[in-house]
Amino acid sequence: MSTIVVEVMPKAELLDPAGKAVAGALARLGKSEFTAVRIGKRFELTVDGEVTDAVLAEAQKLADDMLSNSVIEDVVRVYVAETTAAGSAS
Amino acid sequence: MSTIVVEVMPKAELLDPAGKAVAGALARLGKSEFTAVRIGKRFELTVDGEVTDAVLAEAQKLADDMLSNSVIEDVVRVYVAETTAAGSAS
Amino acid sequence: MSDTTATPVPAAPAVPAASGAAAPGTVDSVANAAATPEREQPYAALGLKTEEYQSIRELLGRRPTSGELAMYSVMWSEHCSYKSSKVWLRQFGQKVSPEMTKNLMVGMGENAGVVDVGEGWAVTFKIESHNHPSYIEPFQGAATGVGGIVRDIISMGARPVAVMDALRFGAIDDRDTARVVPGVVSGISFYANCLGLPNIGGETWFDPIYQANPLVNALAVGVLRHEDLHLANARGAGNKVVLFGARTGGDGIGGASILASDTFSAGGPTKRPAVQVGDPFAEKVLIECCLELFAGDLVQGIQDLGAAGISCATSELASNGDGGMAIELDRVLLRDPSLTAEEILMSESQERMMAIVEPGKLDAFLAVTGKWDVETSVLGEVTETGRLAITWRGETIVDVDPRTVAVDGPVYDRPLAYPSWLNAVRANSASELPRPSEGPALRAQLLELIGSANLADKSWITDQYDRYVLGNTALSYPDDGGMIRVDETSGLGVAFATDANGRYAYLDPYVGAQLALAEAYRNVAATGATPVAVSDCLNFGSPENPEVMWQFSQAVEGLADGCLELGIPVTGGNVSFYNQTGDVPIHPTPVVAVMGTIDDVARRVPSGWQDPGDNLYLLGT
Amino acid sequence: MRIGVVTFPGSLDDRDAQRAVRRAGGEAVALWHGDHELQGVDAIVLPGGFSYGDYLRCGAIAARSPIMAEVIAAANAGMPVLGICNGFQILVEAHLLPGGLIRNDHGDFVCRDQKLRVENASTAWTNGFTVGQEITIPLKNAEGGFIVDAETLKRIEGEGLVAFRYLDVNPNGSLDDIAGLTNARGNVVGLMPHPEHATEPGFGPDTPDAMRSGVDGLTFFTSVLHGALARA
Ligand SMILES: Nc1ncnc2c1ncn2[C@@H]1O[C@H](COP(=O)(O)OP(=O)(O)O)[C@@H](O)[C@H]1O
Repeated sequence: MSTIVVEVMPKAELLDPAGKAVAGALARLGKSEFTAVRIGKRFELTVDGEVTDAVLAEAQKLADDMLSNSVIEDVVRVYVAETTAAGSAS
Repeated sequence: MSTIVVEVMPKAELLDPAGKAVAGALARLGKSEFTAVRIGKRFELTVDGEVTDAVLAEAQKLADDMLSNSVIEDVVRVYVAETTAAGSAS
Repeated sequence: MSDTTATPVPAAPAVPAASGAAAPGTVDSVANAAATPEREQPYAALGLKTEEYQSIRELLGRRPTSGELAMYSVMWSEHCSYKSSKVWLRQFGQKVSPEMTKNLMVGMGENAGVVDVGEGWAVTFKIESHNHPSYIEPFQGAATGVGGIVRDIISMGARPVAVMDALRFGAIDDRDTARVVPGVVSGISFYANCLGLPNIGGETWFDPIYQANPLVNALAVGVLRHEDLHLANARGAGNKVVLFGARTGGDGIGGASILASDTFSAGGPTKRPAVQVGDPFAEKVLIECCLELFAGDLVQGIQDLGAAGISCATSELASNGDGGMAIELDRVLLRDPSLTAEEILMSESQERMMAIVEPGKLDAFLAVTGKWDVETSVLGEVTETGRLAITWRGETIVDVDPRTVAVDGPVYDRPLAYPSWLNAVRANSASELPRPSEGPALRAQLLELIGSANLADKSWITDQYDRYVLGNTALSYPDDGGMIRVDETSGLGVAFATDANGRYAYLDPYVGAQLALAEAYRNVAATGATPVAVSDCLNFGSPENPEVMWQFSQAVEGLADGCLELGIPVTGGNVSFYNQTGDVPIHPTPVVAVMGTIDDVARRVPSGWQDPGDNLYLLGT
Repeated sequence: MRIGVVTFPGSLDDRDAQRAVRRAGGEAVALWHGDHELQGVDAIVLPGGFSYGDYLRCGAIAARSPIMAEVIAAANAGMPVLGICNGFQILVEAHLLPGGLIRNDHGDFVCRDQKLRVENASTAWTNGFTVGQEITIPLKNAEGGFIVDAETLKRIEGEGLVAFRYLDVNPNGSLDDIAGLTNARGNVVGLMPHPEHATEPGFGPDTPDAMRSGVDGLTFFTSVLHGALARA
């Protein structure tokens, strides 16, 4: 069993109200070392067996077509996770 | 300017309804190579200047206390992103 | 038995049964239990008292298997068995006149009461608590509270049409309140809005006594035609026992029994999480699926899975039926293949239902669940044995008389004590307080009143609830009661209000309960509806504290007497004990929900001014 | 005139949309997300709700369901399509309308009687209004914030594709107070507020005249009926 990780973030030039809200909360808590926050998504896709190039390409396509909306989001990265002994992606 | 990435995933033992819904949609679309999907969050925290050990520790604490809900989520990873020329985390 | 997993399911493929954790030979079968009578069992960690464990051994004539112990422990918990409240709740069935019950199609004891409202329509409603989970994880706790009460309504054969929420929180300026309130409100908002159920009212109250023990009581209303009434019973040997809805996972194992029968610190029996995660989408699909099953006359009996999960559904269905039941537990579709048999029996995974289906209708049943992408598995069938028999990995792990699990659990007539502090509290009356008569002092007092959290505008909460969906909401926020149109042609409708005042009940639980009843009754009457029925959620401290038990007995008596006086029956409700922080119980808080009927919602009376020039009258004393 | 209302798993206001169609004098036809069949309808409503639980992104999974292939083809051929709330989100995810709809800027679900200004009265669903008309329509959603890149926003505004704008209160942080959009052809309209909940006196938004008496939403449905008559 393998895991493919897909990372999606809101487009940099667009509003991310959720990120802004967290940044505001941080500022109120006095955590001024963090000047901005953006919140995106992290998908873990489970694949039975090995991840072939074809499956990875399929995941990339999926990331572009369905897991993200290209009008408002960017796919940051698609990669095969190294699985730890516990089987969870790290 | 640097970016710290915080990755949060729903706890493996708990239901992830969003992941389940996406897995269902994939199956209906005939993408049977992906047998399960889990959806978590990916935060990008912007730090002005270098990320010191202290700031990274602060981010780790924040990840545990505020960016995740330890009852239902796990913090997968907290790390400093290598910034590309474009300034976005990769 | 024919093939079981019929639905072409999109999500993860069915987990092969043999991949579970328990290796062959480690199953604690009935034969094994008989052969190893002296094995020590963790009954105390599961919340059973020594005497209770002994009586299980006597009932079975041997030690229970670990699966049986799991079942008895959850079903004999306070939460599921009502063992401390039963002797008092009987009054609700006894203090009634024939007039009061003539429109009751289903009374106390079923998943929810059902009232004939005329024109061939019936309405079912019930209020229930999800207090402890909502403190631990406010969002999911409150959300799954709504989910659970809505499943009670579906299992009567009704379409859910509205919800209400009665909330009590700690001090508004306590830091933890800022965690609990938004979480609870957004949990209720999320789950009910996603189900497409209008929120037609509720209450919000702040008092430090609820600081570490907020009360989250949710009410759901359902509407059905008389002929659609369904009950939770397993009749007819050979009929299939079908589990459908979400897969079974490790959620909330030990949740109900441990959470609802002891304080939080006493960790669960396993490392499994004590919270459940709700999936309102799955529940919405389940609702539509069930309604289509009812419309097709495809289910003979049905039961929702709430606290105590499969333990509860199988034992209650079998107890209410005319025979027994045989189940292969391996057929339960799992989300987590590592679950043990005991955990599967106790799991509180949400959004599941169990139905009894005639074999000839099974294909049609599976076609409907398939249409809605609802995963379905035939677990077994109704038998003539009078026993509930469950196998796992080919061995019998449960063989019990289902009534001993679900009906004939322990009953306690617990000691009562008049509270030692009560006279002092009563003597400390408001009439002793200074009465300002000067302008500035009056002004300050008025400002304090206006600024108090309990009198403040509640629209921050109610604006997060959808009051429009379904298009039948005749009254909701900010009216005194909520009102729903039942029949679009005639305008027939029903109205609801929930009320309670923990401070009154603290001073006098008997009168306090009656005041709550009277207030809800008035609120319903003020909408133009005629009050016809009551549901209640009795939130109290530990029943093992004689003073709390006295409060409880008084409140029940007050409510029962009040209902008899007003001529409306209690159709069902919920008891929530162990609401306390350390040794300090909450104020006794009997939340009373009253339902009324109105023959045409066009005649409803909103609470706002309607037209300029109207006269104002003050009625009453 | 037959107006189809698509039910997805998780649709909530589908029967309400059907009721609104009937109140306007049309025939409501229930369509199922899993079919590839539009049953010869003359117009389509994508109703409100939480299709597929709103998981992934609102409307994202529904936009990929079987019937949407037919809906997209019909829309491109000129059939009137109205997307209400979740239906609007589905239209955006299907790229029939531009931009995206994200979490409300305040983070919460909001239910309110929302005042709107009609900005485009020449679409299939708004021709019964006049430009500048102020109407009140219930709004109820958690993810109604309209966003789009600056260039597209300019185009949307320049081409008059804004159908409705929020008045008095911007309830979700939408750019330019945008509450609803039309495509250039005027047959596809999407908006976050719920016109179907302002079609029956007694069950609609409050008006200055009487509580719950607002019926401004009826005009959406009569517009499409009259438009069809005019074309016939
Ligand atoms: N938690 C809640 N959920 C739904 N409605 C609520 C809630 N809290 C208050 N309300 C509604 O707000 C309105 C005002 O409530 P409240 O302040 O208790 O006024 P009153 O004391 O006049 O009943 C009522 O319509 C009530 O149903």
